[in-house]
Amino acid sequence: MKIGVFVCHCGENIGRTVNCPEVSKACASFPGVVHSEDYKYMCSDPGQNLIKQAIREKHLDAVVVGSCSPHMHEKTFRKACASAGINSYMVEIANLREHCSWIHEDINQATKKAIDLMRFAVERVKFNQPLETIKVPVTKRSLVIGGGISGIQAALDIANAGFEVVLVEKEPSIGGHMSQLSETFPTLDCSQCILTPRMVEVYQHPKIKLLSYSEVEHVEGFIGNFKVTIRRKAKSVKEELCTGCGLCAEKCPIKKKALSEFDEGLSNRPAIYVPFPQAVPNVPVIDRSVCTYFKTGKCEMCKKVCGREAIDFTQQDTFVTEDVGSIIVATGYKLYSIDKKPEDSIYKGYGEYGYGKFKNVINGLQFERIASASGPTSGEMLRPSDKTVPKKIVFIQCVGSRDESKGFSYCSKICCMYTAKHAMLYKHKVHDGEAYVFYMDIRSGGKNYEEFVRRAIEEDHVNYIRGRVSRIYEEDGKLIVKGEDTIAGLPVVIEADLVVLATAMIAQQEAPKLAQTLNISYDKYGYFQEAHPKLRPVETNTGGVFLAGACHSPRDIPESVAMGSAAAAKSLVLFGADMLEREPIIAKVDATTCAGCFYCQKVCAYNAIEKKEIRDRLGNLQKVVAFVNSGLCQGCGTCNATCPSKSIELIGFKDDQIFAQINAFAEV
Amino acid sequence: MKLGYYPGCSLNGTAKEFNSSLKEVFAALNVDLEELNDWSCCGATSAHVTSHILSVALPARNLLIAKKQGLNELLAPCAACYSRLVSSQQELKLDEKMRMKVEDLLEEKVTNGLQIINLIQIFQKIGLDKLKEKKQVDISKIKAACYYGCLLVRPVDIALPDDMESPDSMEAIIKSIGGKTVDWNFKTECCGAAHSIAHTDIVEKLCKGIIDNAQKHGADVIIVACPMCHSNLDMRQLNIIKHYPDHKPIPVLYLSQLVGLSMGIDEKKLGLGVHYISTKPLLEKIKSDALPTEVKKEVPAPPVSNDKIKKGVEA
Amino acid sequence: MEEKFEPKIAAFVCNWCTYTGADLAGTSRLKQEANARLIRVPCTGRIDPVFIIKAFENGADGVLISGCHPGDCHYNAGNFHARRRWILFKNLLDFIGIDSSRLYFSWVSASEGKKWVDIVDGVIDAVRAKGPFKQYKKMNKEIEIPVAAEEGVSVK
Amino acid sequence: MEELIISIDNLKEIARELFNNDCRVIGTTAENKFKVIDDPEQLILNPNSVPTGSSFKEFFFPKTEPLFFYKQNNSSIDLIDPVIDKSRIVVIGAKPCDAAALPIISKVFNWDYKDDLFNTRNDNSLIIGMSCHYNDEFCFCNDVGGSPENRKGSDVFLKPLADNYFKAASVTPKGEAFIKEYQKYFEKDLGKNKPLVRKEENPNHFDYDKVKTWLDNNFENKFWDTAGEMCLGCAQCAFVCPTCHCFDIVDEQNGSCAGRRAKNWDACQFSLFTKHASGHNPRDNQEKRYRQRISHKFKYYNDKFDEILCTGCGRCSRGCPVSLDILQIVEEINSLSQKSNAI
Amino acid sequence: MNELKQICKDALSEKKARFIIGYKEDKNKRIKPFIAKTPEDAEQLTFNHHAVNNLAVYLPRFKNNVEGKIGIVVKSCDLKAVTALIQENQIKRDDLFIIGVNCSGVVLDIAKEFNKDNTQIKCKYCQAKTPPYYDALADESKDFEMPDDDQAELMAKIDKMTSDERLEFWNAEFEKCIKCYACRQVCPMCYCEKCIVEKSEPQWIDTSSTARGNFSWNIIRAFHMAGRCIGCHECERACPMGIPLTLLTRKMGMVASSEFGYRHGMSLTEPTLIGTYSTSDKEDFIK
Repeated sequence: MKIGVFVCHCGENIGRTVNCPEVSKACASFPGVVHSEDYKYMCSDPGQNLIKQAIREKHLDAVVVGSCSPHMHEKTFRKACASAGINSYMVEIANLREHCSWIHEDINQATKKAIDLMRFAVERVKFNQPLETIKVPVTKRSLVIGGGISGIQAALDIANAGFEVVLVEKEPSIGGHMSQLSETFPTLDCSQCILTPRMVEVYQHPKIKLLSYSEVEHVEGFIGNFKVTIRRKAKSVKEELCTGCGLCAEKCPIKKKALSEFDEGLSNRPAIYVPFPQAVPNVPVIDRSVCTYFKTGKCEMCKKVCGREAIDFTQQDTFVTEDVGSIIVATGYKLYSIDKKPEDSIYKGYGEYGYGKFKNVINGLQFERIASASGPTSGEMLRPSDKTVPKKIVFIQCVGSRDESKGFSYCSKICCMYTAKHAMLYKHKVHDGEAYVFYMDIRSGGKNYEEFVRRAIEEDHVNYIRGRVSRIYEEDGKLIVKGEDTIAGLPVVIEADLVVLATAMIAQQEAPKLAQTLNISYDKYGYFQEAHPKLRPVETNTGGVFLAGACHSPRDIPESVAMGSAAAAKSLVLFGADMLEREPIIAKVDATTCAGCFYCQKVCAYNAIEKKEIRDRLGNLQKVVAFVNSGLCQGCGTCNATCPSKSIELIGFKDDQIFAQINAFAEV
Repeated sequence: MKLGYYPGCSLNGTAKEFNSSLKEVFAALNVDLEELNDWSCCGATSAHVTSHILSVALPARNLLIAKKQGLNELLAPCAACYSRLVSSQQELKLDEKMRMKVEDLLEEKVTNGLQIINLIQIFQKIGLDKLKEKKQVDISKIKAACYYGCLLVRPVDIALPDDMESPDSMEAIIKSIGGKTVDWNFKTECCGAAHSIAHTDIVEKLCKGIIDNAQKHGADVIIVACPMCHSNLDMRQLNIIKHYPDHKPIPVLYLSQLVGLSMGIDEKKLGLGVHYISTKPLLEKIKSDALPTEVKKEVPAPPVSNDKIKKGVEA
Repeated sequence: MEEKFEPKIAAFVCNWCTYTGADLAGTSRLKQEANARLIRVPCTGRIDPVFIIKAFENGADGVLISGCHPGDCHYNAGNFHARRRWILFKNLLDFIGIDSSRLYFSWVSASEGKKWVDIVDGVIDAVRAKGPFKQYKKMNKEIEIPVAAEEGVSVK
Repeated sequence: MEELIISIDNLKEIARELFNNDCRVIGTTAENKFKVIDDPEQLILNPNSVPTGSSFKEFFFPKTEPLFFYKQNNSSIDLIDPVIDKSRIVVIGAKPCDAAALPIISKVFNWDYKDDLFNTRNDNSLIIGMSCHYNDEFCFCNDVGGSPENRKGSDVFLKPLADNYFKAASVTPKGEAFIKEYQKYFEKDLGKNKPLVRKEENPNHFDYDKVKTWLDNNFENKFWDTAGEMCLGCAQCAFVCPTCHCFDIVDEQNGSCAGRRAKNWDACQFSLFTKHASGHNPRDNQEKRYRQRISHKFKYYNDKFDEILCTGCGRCSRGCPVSLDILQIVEEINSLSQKSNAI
Repeated sequence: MNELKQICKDALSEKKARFIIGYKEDKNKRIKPFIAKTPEDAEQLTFNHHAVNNLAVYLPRFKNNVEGKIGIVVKSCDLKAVTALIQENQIKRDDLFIIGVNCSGVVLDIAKEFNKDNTQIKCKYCQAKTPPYYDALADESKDFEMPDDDQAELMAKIDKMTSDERLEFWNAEFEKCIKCYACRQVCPMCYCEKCIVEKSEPQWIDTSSTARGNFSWNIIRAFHMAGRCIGCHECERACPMGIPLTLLTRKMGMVASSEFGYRHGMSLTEPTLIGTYSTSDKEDFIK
């Protein structure tokens, strides 16, 4: 191998403390070096020309440049060499400036060190291999999972930029939690009024394919090239025929049997239903678990009344596959179940608050429904047990949130604000009522947020008590709320008519499963993990998969919308080019020596290691070995260090390259 | 069935009737109790607030004795003993450094694998069906308020597997022997145990609250499984009566006593005559032909037995 | 006169944090001793314990390993895997007799140029005080060119 | 020629003198292990002892030795020969099964290429053998042409007598010269010291000729499918064997521009032993490798050099981690050969 | 004894296992590994204090097994190796018919009788006589009081040495090494198709039995066992040069247990030590 060595003075920057001509001379004696020279500014055009000239004249196979940090000019020199016909990965940089001349004073020591650094680079480059940038075609189409406000925003942004979007929503209608809210903080404007136009826009957008009542089943592929299998759950209604007249729901005989999900169980719905009047798409579904026909084989009332013959009891779940280039996950949150026996085994319930036991202990979303004009009480402030107006109401914040003994340590972020809003809405409707709020701290960071809370306290005279509630029990129709006022240092007992718990926002129960489907990571609570907490907040470790909204962490509406737009922007960046270019620094398996222990798979943060069967010509299984999915590998090399037989190597940082450097240490 | 038995100090002192009722009931259920040889303090009294290592080492010593005696299960009827024993066992399992310290102290290797059970668990183990079979006396005429206190269900995760805030395993046992229970709100409210001696006023106030709530929900008797709860609720009623003139006394029984009653075991053997608040009205009610009572406005107050008042005064 | 002993330090550093931190030390002109030679790897997760052995085989008197702080890994968890490996390897070397005065670990972020200088200088001072790694160098004897044989050189 | 005897103390004196003359004296010590003796008092000659764990082959054919060193320059490579130790080697108290190994492996080291490294040491060596009074279930020197009294490979041969005396006789001219050189330590045999009698006879186990014939004809016999089935492929057997002599040649770097080429022990039981660069391995399982081991010892070497590559010392069987017993294997072959004869 | 034979015979005749890897006694009364393929073969199977081998070492040979279950006779210590091999994808649990034996200790020197002075070190601190799981169990145990764990004392002694003394101690031990790789070959966890020491491009560890090559080999072998060694002590038993190899592997096991509370091969569901991490792993040694 013929190696050319170039030593840069960087003006005086290197030259002042490193004797560059001497370094160049020393390098000339290294085995393999056929050309060695020094120059004032290697990165300048004349400097680059020197390199190109030497490559052409001396037929160099590899180049070593002693200059500034590779983080500065590695690309420059690689490009120069490539233009002269050397593969750009046959170039090595020795950091003579940041790691040598700038940090040492003694010229002899610095020169000696510079020679050593050059030797390392020369030895290393002998083992470099020509590599090609990995190019991947991009499918310019996006999948958005979740039709809440965040997903809606992301879908609209991408569609408006001219690219197709597949929007998958597991419920019969898009809209998410925002559609359930009465008013929004800090402006107290009506939630549905601002949301509904967006939902309709999604429905009507020619670039958006809306798949409601559907779930992502399986994902394969990698950035730019995902193949997604989606399960379309049987609605039992032919979507293309239904006009959304609502007659079927009206006539359904089992009006009182099913609890309305939309009203958080505070009202009932029929077996065939649309979740709420403004639903998009306005197509009902049959809840087969309660439908008389599906239970007994008799009834068919809905079918009889439907003039369009849209009811189809035989419908089955179907599967569609979609090719997309990016995936935006916007699956949102759910409220922590504070029932006596929570569904999530990792969390403990708040048995002491009697939720689920006392009808008048409700959660925040239920209060939203009570306060909402479209809710079960048509906006009248009536408590669930006896439909009377509560005269004394207690709000408890941080139910679950910031409580490690219940399994959470994080703050749900929005409860301070919505509790203030709840208290305000209550006071506005029940002027003679008393509202108490038990809080730990008030966290009202945000535009006009603190002012909003002050308004609740000062103008609407909501009583804020700093402290926790120890338990609630019911005596004679009143809820006895026992707590502590930590400022007064006294126990507090309030006989309340209604208690509203600001329960924690938690990740969707299916989040870990979806994360596994998408090969992204999630934290111990089930929230999806971003690629970098500061600099890559909407990206995940898996290229091409982005996050939006409360599936990442508790978020309020403006943040969810901003994140939706950010994720859309990230997708659009991806769609900006036809081919995706990636550094070829990825791991590679030697299948002949791999023993299939799959420790590499265990340490891989990107799920880039797959199993591959090796068969002989007759098709008999020889062995199962590891295989690197080059679309997913990010090139950290942890697998390389973990592999006991070194059957997996990181191209570009192969063992022989690093050993060459270490071996050169003997000459230091 | 053979079972190790760690009575602890209370069952030899203030809670003798707990001890005797328990032995009677288990004899009837064919459970052999083998008392630990040379057992010592469980660490619940002063040790666990003054010396952490002692509070782990003292139970560890007893656990070792049990192991040496070849026992696999150990019954600790006192809730405080139970709590200390399971806590210590857990800590020794998880904290290797502590284990080594304790081993140094005991000059012996600590072994684990012993199952520690409390009164509720042993009944569950025997099987509620078996209790039902043994039932001879109808106790459906009285209503019981099950009081758990703090130690039976704590520390959570390692103690009795029940809801810490709203347990119901005692209710299940009583139901199995045909008893009725009330749904009330003070099952785990503090009885003031830690202040039992020093601040009787606090204890009285707390116990009064517990008793009132039980009575409000129609209870004729409070059932406990902890000597500490018992002494606070039963004995302190004497003073409660003094300070709250309208107080209506209510007998407080150990779960084993009630189970014993249902099995038809002699009242004396069950130690039902040694309560501060007389159990006579209760026993009469069980025997009476009257229909089960709803909450009656005027229940005649059970007279306080004279001998106990004397004792109370002496104490 | 005997020459003053100058230790040779091999430093394995991750590309994203410590190498960049060392760059920052350079950009800030923070002076340091010239005994350390850096070998850049993408991530501390890439560092195989054999690298350390090889460095000693090739005459290192001390080895320094440095990467991103826990939680800051460019590759999410490479440094966590590395840390677990180091705990095991360090204990092994210690048991065999290569104690922590020869092997150093640190977390140096891209912004901790000063910390990097302090660590490098600290390691160099400590190893200088400890003296050359004679025991390991002795092991190389068999594969080194015997002095007595140097005369019979034939050129190929 | 008159018969000579020598006391153990005088043997030690000889050892001391040799040691003082920069000679490598190899003998067995209390650890029952061959080692270079630097203190003659350590020397123990016990005819009743079990053969040492490993043979003394490493002093003639070391586990690793350099062939040359190299140094790389800008455009050339310097090759440097290693220094060969030409000092005299004297082995005291070799059992017949140890001593016999040297002439056997000498044939392979002088077959095509004359191995200087081995020959230099062999030529400069003197082996003092001693008759053996030991045998256990693994010993079978009788069956492979040896015997407890066999003098093959010895230059001087000792027979133990009472009171720590040995009857000494030269076997080769080298031995004769040696005795002459150290004449002063030898005494005339006046018959005072009675010879020590071997307690039991060394039994015979198999008929080598039959075994050889069977091996000649049964390369593909299904016997081989199970013979080495439990073998784990470690090379313990080969490395302790006095006659196994396979080696591997490797280059080893020392720094980036220097290094050495070395000759290291190798063994046919390793899976890589026959692995081709292509990835193909003609002996691709342990059963085939085990067949190779047995065949090399009892057939191929005999075909080529008219020697059995085994002295019956039993070391391989004593140390085998899975208790594979070479004698039992050969005995099985022996009985197979009888069966095939019967047919 | 009959019980084991009966179990194996039944397993083979009822086709619960295709063959059984077990122990038999040879004509010299030595116990050695043996594969019983027929019910008649099972007659030869035996187990006693001399059944030292960890038979799990044979399992990776059958990792692509398709035909039927592989029977294997295991002591509780051997089962840890089986567990570890399952965890490391070298064999499938479904491919195994595990015949556990209650063991009360095995010999150190197979040529001698089992007694207090002839007991494997591992038995001295063995926690379980009965394998934690199995498909069939044969009870072969007898009561035997274990002698003291003298290796632990030696380890404590080494711990107390200065690092230079330790280095000297180990150099003297490693010097004996002849690179026969018996330690590797008998190790059930050393199933790599190409050992790192055989990796020649680049050369990771010198193959020569020089001081340097021996040192590197033994360190890396021990490191590759860290968190993976299940403590069967086969390496030390196989070593023809008598190097106390288990001092190293046991030390690594103790580190895994003290630093991470981890013991390899204890549970099929517990994640492996290497390949996982905890954000709270100790880092007091990192500046």
